[in-house]
Amino acid sequence: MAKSKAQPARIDSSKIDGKRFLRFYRQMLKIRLFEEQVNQLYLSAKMPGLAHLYIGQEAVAVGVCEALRPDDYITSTHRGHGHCLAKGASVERMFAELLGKVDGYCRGKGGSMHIADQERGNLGANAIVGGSTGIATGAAMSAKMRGSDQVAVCFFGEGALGQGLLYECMNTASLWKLPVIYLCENNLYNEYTHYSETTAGEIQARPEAFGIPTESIDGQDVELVYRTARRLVERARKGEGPSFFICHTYRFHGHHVGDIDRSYYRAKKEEEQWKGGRDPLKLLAVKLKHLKVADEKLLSEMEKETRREIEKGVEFALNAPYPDTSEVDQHVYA
Amino acid sequence: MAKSKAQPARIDSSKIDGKRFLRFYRQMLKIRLFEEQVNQLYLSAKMPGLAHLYIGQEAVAVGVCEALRPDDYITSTHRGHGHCLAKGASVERMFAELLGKVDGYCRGKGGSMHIADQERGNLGANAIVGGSTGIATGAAMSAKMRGSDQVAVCFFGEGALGQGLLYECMNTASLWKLPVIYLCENNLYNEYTHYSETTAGEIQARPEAFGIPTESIDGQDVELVYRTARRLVERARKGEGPSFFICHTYRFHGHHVGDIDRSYYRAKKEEEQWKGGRDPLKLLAVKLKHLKVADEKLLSEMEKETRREIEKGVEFALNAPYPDTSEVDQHVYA
Amino acid sequence: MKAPAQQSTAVREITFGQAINEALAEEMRRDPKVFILGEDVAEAGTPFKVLSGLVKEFGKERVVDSPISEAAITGLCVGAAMTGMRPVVDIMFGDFVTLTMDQMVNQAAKIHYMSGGKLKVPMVMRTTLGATRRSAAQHSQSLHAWFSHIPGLKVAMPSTPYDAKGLLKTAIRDDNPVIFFEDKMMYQLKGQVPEGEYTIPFGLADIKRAGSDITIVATSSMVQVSLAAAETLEGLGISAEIVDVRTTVPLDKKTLIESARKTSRAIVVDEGYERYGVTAEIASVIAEGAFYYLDAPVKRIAAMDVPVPFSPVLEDQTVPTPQSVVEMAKTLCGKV
Amino acid sequence: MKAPAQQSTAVREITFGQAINEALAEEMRRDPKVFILGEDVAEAGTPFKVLSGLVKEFGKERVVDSPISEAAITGLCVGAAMTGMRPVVDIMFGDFVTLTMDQMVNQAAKIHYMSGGKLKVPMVMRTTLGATRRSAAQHSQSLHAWFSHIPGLKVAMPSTPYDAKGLLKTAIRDDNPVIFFEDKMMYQLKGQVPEGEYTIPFGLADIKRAGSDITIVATSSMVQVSLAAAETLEGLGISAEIVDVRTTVPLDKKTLIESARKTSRAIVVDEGYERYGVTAEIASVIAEGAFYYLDAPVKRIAAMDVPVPFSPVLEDQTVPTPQSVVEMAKTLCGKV
Ligand SMILES: Cc1ncc(C[n+]2csc(CCOP(=O)(O)OP(=O)(O)O)c2C)c(N)n1
Ligand SMILES: Cc1ncc(C[n+]2csc(CCOP(=O)(O)OP(=O)(O)O)c2C)c(N)n1
Ligand SMILES: [Mg+2]
Ligand SMILES: [Mg+2]
Repeated sequence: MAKSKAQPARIDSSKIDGKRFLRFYRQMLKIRLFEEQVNQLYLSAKMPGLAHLYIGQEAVAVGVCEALRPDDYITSTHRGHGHCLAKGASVERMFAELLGKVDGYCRGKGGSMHIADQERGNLGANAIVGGSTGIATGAAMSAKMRGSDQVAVCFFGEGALGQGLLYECMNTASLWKLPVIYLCENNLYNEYTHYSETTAGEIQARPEAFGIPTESIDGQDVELVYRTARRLVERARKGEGPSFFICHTYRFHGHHVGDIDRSYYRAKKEEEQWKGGRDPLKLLAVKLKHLKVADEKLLSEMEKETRREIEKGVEFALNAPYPDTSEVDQHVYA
Repeated sequence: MAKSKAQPARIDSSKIDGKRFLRFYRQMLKIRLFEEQVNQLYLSAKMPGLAHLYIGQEAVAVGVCEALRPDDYITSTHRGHGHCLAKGASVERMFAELLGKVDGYCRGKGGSMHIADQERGNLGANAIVGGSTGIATGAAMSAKMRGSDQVAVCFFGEGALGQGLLYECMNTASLWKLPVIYLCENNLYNEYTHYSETTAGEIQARPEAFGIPTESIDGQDVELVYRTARRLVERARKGEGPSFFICHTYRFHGHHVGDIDRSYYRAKKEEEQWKGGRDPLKLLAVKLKHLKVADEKLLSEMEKETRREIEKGVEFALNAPYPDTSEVDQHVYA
Repeated sequence: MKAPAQQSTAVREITFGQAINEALAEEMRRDPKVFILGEDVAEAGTPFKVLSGLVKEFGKERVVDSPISEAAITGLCVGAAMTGMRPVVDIMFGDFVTLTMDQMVNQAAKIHYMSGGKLKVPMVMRTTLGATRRSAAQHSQSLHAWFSHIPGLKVAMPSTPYDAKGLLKTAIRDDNPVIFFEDKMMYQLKGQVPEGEYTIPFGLADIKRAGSDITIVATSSMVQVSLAAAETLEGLGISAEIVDVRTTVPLDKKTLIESARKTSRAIVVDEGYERYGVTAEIASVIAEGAFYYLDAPVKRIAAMDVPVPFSPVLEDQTVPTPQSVVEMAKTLCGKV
Repeated sequence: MKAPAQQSTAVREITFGQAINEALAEEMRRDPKVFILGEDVAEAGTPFKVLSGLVKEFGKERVVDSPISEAAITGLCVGAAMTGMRPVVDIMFGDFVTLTMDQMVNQAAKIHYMSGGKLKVPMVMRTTLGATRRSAAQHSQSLHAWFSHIPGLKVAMPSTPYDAKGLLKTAIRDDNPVIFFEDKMMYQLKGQVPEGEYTIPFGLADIKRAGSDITIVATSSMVQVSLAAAETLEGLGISAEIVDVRTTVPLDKKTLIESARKTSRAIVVDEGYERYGVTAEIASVIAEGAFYYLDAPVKRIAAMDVPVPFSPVLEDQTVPTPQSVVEMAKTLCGKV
């Protein structure tokens, strides 16, 4: 069992080619701009309800999903747009879902917290904290039973460490060597409470107690996330069982779009420090230039393109029709 | 944090006086004979329903409860008669409860799996595996809030390690330094399944991951159980927080009184080995004689006395009246 | 009794428990995607011995012993069902469904709808109900009303070995989450069951006995209680029609209402707690649908609204009995 | 409106949320045993801001922020209640009660009975219900029917700021586990509330508006919906009596039945799912109790039996509205 308590992930010297790095950037940028647009939709009162922005955490979703095959499974959370896009979802259909339109991934029935995209192995976001740990573990069990070599990644925030279901699932996954990766994005906060007030002991000791190898790394470094994910995915695919993967990260915005006054639970200065020196997108841009994979011009072209994609997506969604009212009692039963 | 992974418990050289040893013996004997009588009641079809016998595990309940004050709390399980007696319950009222009589601890409403004895701090047995972990932790929280220095002991079998609630509770107890001791009696079986088939990793690593100091000892040695319990109780009483206490033990009988053919899940030979060399009562008798606290004569006198107490108890219960049928809808609401 | 969808010829007398076992075995043979997950389901064949022998035929990979983790095993089945399997999760006592409600209700029941019809969850939860086993308050409940309340779930409640086999096979083939309630006191009940393949469609009530004076609608073992009552009533000159709903969801309102319209009197019998229970829904469906035909209010007989007591003298009072059904029917028919 | 048990003089207009806050503050001042446990209840004062300021007055020892562990915090409150405290557990969205069912139903509800009356569990679970907040299927449910089904639990469903304060104070003083449902869409609703001490007894329905043509029995915010409907109906010459049950357990059957006997027509309105929901029990109580007085079947209006959809055009269809109540009342009164 490969324990790695708090040590940096093992260095993986295999080369990552330039194209892959550019993909990282494009995908992370897409999430960033998508989420900024979501915030705009909220501020302009065009979006029903609320949404939980993924801005600041982009390297996690992208680093992990780039290490997956299209037919691998993921499950996601209330803060799920990033995972969904990283697994390959279309911007148009996502915006349409957020606006409750029939062209959305769920025909407008799911909304921000329930986007599922079966063709790309996305088994759905989940508005119950920890609620998808059973689903991801079950998908892994199913993959094993069917003899496919699919892997399941279960994304959750550190708040889900409070849910007993996670421990029940880790126990079974470890016993039965299921190909599941528990991916804990520790962004420091459970809603409006610092995780240190809700989390006793050491996080990584928890999965390790169930015999599950655990990695704990900087989640702002997409390359490190990707390399680590690749190793864990490989492991799972080979039938060596589950792993637990902690990415240390930060959400730059509020818990949800309406969470504007945050000073009572976290300092402005802390936010500025993360946004300044720990922005995964900026860090990657520096690296791309350093590696000479991209120059300023290429980056700004990518940004322009992505912005167009996002604008086109919103446009599409704004113009899309609502579901017919007769759909209300369709899809209750299959 | 005092970790003690798999090491023998710290040696406690403080003297235990002879009287205390004799009490251990008397209490353990009482449980043994009580349970044998319960089996008889079942075999002679005098007891409604089933019961889960504690025979073989007596040193755990007695060692722990002897380290408690009368106002300290315990919660118990489906295999709860031993805990209840060790905490001071009367044989008469227990038998009466098992027979569904009005003089029972619960007026016949609870039965074997729900005996509670408020005056002695027994908050009740529980027929939901792991179901009382919240109650015990809450009692500890209450003690802390009320500024009493009471301690709560939560008894459960190793099967309860499968219940997520336990992990949620350990997390809060550790965070808030609650005076609760999680007492895991590992008797090797969850019903008809060996615990190694249901339990991944190392048991003691689980509480330790939540920052909870853990002891793991031979549960057949009542002195060792007592000494360890005293230390953990002391710790809790002083406000130093929760602990986890694993006692390795064995149930000599079936999962319940009707579980006669056990060969498909455990070997006769294993049973014989435990009954022969690891019977807590026999082990204590040897020690008593070795320490010259008792001789054969005293032991057999104690046995005779205890037998009388048990017989008197059954007699009482058999003659006791059933509750009046009008009680059926009383006590639904306080 | 209505003819089953598909009939086979050889009929033997087997127990309710054997019928369940047979349905599972047949479905597991037919479809390699079907598997069983639960506590002590393999060698032990559950504490009720209902699954005896299955592990021998299908192996430990398809009859899987689990840790004591009701929430997780339910969740695992949801995930497995979403990804191509057809799991049957075994929840030993119906009282333990309390631990699975989030997975069943917030997940399994809603996934098809929330995904706009793309994902589906073809799973079965088998669990038990029923009191008088002297098992006290945490091992005797009948909590089917909760599941019946939740859109997206289906709920089956067989009353005979024949129905048990046919309904369970339908449950396993259904593309939705189905909760299948077995009265633990019925496992030894014997009845005629065809050897081979047949299924019973959901949403079809079954008139277990025709009658003209009063309609008695019942679920699960309360159908047996009502049939016993009907015998007695016949001796008193009251002809009772016994309608078995078989599935509370979907509910065959038409058959219930027609029967009540015909007899002009109705009693609903169920072993869940009475208050806000299954009898309330069925009684109000009948009261509305047969309003202009009823000669008396629809009456409900259910478990007493108390936690199930241990003491036999108390417990026996809490459940409907043939006698209580007879008394109520006599009153309604003006024969007191 | 019936006079409250104890009346104080100064009356102001405050919101439903403020009334809840005030009740908690008054009870915490009165009784040091009362404390609050929940997620983000302290500085954040919950996402609905209902508890704002309480931590300032009572400190973090009595307004306790917890991990995201609904089962554990409920269990802790059960244990604390059994040992001398009077906890109030905060379950943010009513959908999350799925995680607490074992602790509430197998433990809290049964402990008093199982112990033969010796132990008791004086705790309150405050949680929310109600849709149309565009929060989709896992944040919009109204699951009060489940708790109402379980003997040993009481269930309060206030419909106004005045009732919220008075009923919550009663809940906290009750020696039993009480589930207190607050419609999250009502937190901003304003109403007259006395400044000081008063309580409202459980099990007493309140006639929120007297009428003679039809009885409309409602719960929680559906009382407001029904009052709005009554305004419209008045314009149509239909005089509706609005009966607020206030507590589904205990249920004031007498008041409901009397009203229905008087008007001879009844509608029951509730925001839970319709099937096997609260409207079924109340309708069948009325159908039975007023059988010989009713001119039409008792009708039910509840949430549509679908998981709550996100899209506003769909969601708005799933809940009862003043318009749907008006239409039903017109039909029943023969004014279509
Ligand atoms: C079971 C459950 N309890 C409470 C909530 C309310 N809630 C939504 S998000 C959240 C905090 C989650 O924190 P974390 O898991 O760290 O995810 P993050 O928001 O930081 O991405 C809470 C308490 C919920 N959705 N589900
Ligand atoms: C939540 C729950 N699931 C299942 C059961 C059925 N059951 C009763 S005892 C038991 C095994 C318990 O094993 P363990 O905790 O080791 O206690 P032991 O019987 O060995 O004392 C099981 C599965 C139950 N009572 N509660
Ligand atoms: Mg977080
Ligand atoms: Mg055990």
